[in-house]
Amino acid sequence: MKYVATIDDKDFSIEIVDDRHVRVGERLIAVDFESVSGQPVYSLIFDGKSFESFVYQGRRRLAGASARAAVPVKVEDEREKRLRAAAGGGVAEGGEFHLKAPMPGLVVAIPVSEGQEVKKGQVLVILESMKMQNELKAPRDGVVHHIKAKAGESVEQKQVLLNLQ
Amino acid sequence: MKYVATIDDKDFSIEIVDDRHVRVGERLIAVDFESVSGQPVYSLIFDGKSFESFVYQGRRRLAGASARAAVPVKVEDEREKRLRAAAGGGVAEGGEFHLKAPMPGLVVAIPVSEGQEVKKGQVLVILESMKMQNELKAPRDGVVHHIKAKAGESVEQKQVLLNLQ
Amino acid sequence: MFKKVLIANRGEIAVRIIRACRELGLETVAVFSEADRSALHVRYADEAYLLGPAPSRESYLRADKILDIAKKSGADAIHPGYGFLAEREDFAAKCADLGITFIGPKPSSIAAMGDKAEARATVIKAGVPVVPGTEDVGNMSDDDLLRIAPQIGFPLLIKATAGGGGKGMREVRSLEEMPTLLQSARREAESAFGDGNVYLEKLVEGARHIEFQIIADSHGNVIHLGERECSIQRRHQKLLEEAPSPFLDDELRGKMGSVAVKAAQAVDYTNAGTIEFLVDKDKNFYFLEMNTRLQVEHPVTEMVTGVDIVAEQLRIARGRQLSYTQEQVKFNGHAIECRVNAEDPFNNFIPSTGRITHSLLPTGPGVRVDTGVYPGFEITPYYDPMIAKLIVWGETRAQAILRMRRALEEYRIVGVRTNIPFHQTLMDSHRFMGGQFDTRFVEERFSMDGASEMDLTQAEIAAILATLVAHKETERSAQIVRRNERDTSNWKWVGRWERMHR
Amino acid sequence: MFKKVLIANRGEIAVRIIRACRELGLETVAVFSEADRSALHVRYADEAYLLGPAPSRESYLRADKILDIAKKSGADAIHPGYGFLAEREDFAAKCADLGITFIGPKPSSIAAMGDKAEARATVIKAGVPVVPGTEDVGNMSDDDLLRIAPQIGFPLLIKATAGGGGKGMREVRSLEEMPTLLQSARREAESAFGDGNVYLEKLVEGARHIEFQIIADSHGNVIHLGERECSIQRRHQKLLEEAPSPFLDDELRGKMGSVAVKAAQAVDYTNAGTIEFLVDKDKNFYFLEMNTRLQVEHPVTEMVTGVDIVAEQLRIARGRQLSYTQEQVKFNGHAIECRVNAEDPFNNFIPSTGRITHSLLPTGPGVRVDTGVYPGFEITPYYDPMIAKLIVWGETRAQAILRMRRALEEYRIVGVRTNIPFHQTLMDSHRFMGGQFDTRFVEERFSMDGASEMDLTQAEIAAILATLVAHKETERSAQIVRRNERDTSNWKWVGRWERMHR
Repeated sequence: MKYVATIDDKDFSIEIVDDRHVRVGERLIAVDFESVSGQPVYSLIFDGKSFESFVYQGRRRLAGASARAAVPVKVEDEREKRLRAAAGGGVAEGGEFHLKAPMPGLVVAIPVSEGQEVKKGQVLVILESMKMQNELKAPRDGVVHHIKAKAGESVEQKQVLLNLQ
Repeated sequence: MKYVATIDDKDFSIEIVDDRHVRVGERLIAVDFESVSGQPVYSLIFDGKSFESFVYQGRRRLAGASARAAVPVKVEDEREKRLRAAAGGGVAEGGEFHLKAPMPGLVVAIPVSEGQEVKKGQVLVILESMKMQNELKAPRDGVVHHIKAKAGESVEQKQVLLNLQ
Repeated sequence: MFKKVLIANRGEIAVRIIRACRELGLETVAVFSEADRSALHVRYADEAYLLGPAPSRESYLRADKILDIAKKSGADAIHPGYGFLAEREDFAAKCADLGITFIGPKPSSIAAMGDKAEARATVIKAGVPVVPGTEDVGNMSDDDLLRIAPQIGFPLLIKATAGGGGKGMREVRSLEEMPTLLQSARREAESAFGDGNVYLEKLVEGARHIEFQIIADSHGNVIHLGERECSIQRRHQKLLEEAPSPFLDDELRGKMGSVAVKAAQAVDYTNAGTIEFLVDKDKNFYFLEMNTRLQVEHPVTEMVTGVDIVAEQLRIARGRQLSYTQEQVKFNGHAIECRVNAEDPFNNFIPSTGRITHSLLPTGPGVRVDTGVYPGFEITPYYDPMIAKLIVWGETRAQAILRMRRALEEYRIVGVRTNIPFHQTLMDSHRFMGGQFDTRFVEERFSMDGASEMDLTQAEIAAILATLVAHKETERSAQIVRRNERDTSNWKWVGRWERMHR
Repeated sequence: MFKKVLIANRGEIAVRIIRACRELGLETVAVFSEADRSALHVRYADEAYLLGPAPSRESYLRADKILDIAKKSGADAIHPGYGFLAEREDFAAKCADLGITFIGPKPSSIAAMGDKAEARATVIKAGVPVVPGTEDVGNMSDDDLLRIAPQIGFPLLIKATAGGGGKGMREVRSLEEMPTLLQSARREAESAFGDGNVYLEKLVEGARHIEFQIIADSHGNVIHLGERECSIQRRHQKLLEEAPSPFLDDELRGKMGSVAVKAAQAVDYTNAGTIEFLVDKDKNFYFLEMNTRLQVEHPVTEMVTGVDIVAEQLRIARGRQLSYTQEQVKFNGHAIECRVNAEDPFNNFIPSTGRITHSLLPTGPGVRVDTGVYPGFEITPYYDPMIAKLIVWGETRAQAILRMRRALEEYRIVGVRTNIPFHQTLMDSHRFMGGQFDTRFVEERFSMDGASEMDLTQAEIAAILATLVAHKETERSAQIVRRNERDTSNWKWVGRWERMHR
């Protein structure tokens, strides 16, 4: 299985050969890789060096955490990466945006209304979580299309709060 | 479901009525009982008091551990208890005993041979585990019938080491 | 003399108080919300009672229910911890009415220090220096404030009279922007405290936040346990505290300490409390406010003095004399506390929730962890994101920093994101190591950008490791991740950090 | 000056050493057996190399492989920890040959103290009092020993010349039983050390085991860090240690300390070491042996002196002078260590193996846990049953005991049985609280029988809880437990506790 791992815009082509070997570019490398205590924590011994890693909640962004620091790494299989590249590198500029709650919380206020024109940086929703108020701002100019939540409502993570056209 | 719990030879008849109620003797008692973090650890709030308990490796001897101390408790369902009582309180005196390894380990020596008569308290097997040598002694007089392990052999927990008739 | 203590709090501080009670042979009563049935304070307490649904206003803020539980369980004392009901004079007064010992100061002391304007006036009378600002405060109108502002000089701060910490606080750089900021500060104060009154204070630039721990008994003895350096903050929230402050010498410590004692005496204070000061770069110091309760960061003081502050609180509340005189308090070595918050330092510190699936606590020499969470516990969005305090002691500040680095490396919390990488980056910062920072340091001179910088070999290893994990996870779940899942990250996030100031 | 340290050990002590190295900026190399791939020392070290199969003789005792790994990894120093290769002069000598710094004393010092008879002779020359016994030892025959025995007087001890701790040790009450005991002692010594030589020593009755921590640099400076009380033992295995000893006063401490320093100087000692003494009820003290390595119980000394002994070992090995003079060593408060072993105190302390399914570490003020295990880790039968050390500090001994009680209550280890209930019972023992005990206390005057005694209400609650658990487990597993499963418990178990004496 071939993957592309990306760190800070640097791509690494990595092939999983078998349980004990990976190929990075042209080089075949021996690795000792095991899950720790059956949990989503992994230990890698590579060329004698001991590293540990874990996954954040099934999201695609992984932290390859050595003993020293956490590093965000994006991993995609090659096919996936090609598909995404063909689609133009993500969501198109003029498309519809779905503002999702990045965490569970309480909607404190939605200081915009449907049909309203908004500027980039304008506050669309104020969401309270862990006793902190977080302002969700518009990433570009647009028109508020459909508000799907209301003040006082508790929302789940990833729940769509409103659409922007 | 009715159970008999035994602590130091004292029996308690306890009926599980539903998730929130048990009956002890005649009294119906409200309990708040939950497993902690999906592991074999249980929390009981009973009359405001907070207790915790856990099970040892699927064995029948349970530790009802309050915050203060661990207490061995034996729990049997009523039917089981009646059956055992009818059978005369366990293994009969004259029957065959299976000496099992109470833990994984290395057999250091078996200072008896098949057909040998042994006295109560005589060492049958020396088992090394965790750098300690443990002597397994005969619980009564008898004859060594069948030796199923040999010195130098690694044995699993509960593996039968020898029989005594 | 009380025998059974109800702890009107949750999380690490509830656990901390239970520990002190147990070591003194006092029985403990926990209270909990529906979200906290499996919380550590419930597991550790002798007794535990349900308060209500998860939101604080339906559980930990329900003074009436808490007092009912105290009566029902026979608890004859209540420790409020910090936050929630800790600085509510009405709650302290109700306890007294019911014959329950409130483990804290008298209601009148809470009241005197709770109104920031009154507190200023009181300590000024006692000869304690305060930040220049609107001295004569009552219900000043916007017109009054706009008129006085130029006399104080810009930059200045609008602060809520009833407030603590960041709530209702606004920084004003010019007269022009002041009307808008006044309006939003009043609105925020009104919604947070039911009191829209505000006052003005000169903004001390390049200031350090240094506070003194006070303990006072009911026999008139008041001493201080030295200072804590709390300048490492982000949006008025403390992130790291240390004792002693690398900025103070013995002379200034003595001077500020005796002023702190004076401030406490001015409100006839008993039990543990904290006097917060701003110290400018010329070592002028100004009274900021008094926190009339146990402080989050009390452990750094415990580590350098050997005094168990919570045990001392309990003894004081039982009518005992202080266990120490000022002369008996000796400072030994250096302590640092990192607040471990469930938030993502690589993504603008947004809060993170979820179940902790794996955790390893750093331990060993000189390391202490105060926490209320454990593997299997679920971090909910209802409460403060602080899930642990990591405290280390070293013979010197340098040794404490090295030990903190080691402890941060060891600490594993999997399942929620934490600000541990922030603290790691901070420990590597030359300015922090040199003790060269003020309260603006984190926001203005500190960046996480370099935190994940690595050479190509390191990056390659990280890539291999992450790929192996991804491969294993894919094999395990056999579940295709939707490609659009990341689109929220295209949104720009600004977090307004406005939890209780500690 | 070395930069990379190989730790030739496993478990909590390997983790402890890695911590010290990291705090000093030294790189670390772990070695591990096949059973320890996921062990904490492997997870925490910078590098990790496989040694071989699980049994110690195929892994942690393979000096050759360890030295190969040192060369391969570029490690220029080796810390042996305790046990395994720690007191093998040949290993220390080989390190020197290869230009690798052995973090410990010179091979000649290990040899001089390793042969117990030679050690006695050496320290006697230096004027150190020893227990009366066979002074002139070489290869004494049984006949010689039987002849001398009555002169020494009964009861006496047969001890292995090459031995440490319990191995090859027999207590003799009369001349009649001596021939049989000599034979079994020689056999045991032969199999353990490859040397069947034994000698005799008077059995000091009612004795306390008190040891002094020594540190010595290569510049001729030798100091002691005070004593540790180690009389709480079971079958010659220490179970609990404390500092200071409740039995010593300052005068005796000073006297014994300077004798300990003299004993270390007699073998030209460097690095950390421990002089073990027996102290009789009249406060006469006798040299017992010297442990030429780091001791399991070193943390109690660290807690009361503030000295990081492992860091000091590393500094000494790098050729530095001691960081302290004797006068700079100050004793503060009281520390207790409980050894947490995987064994069943309710079932004659038989070892317990299995996977740790749930664990909560006690934390908070004054508590330190040194451990090599974590939830998910499997306790195998291959190594020592000690899985953690729980250490507490208090201002006084009474406070330390109360804190230890609290910490023991908090400590949860599910999946294997531990001796925590033993320690809890001990903490409640009046004799222990009063400091009234000798090395026979646990075996002769202490019982677990009362440990689970409870009134009817408590028993009823325990019964309800256990029944609810049994019901839940039955529902969950839907698995019928065979009725005969318990029959091994009808067998009588006697454990001979003969791991390394520490």
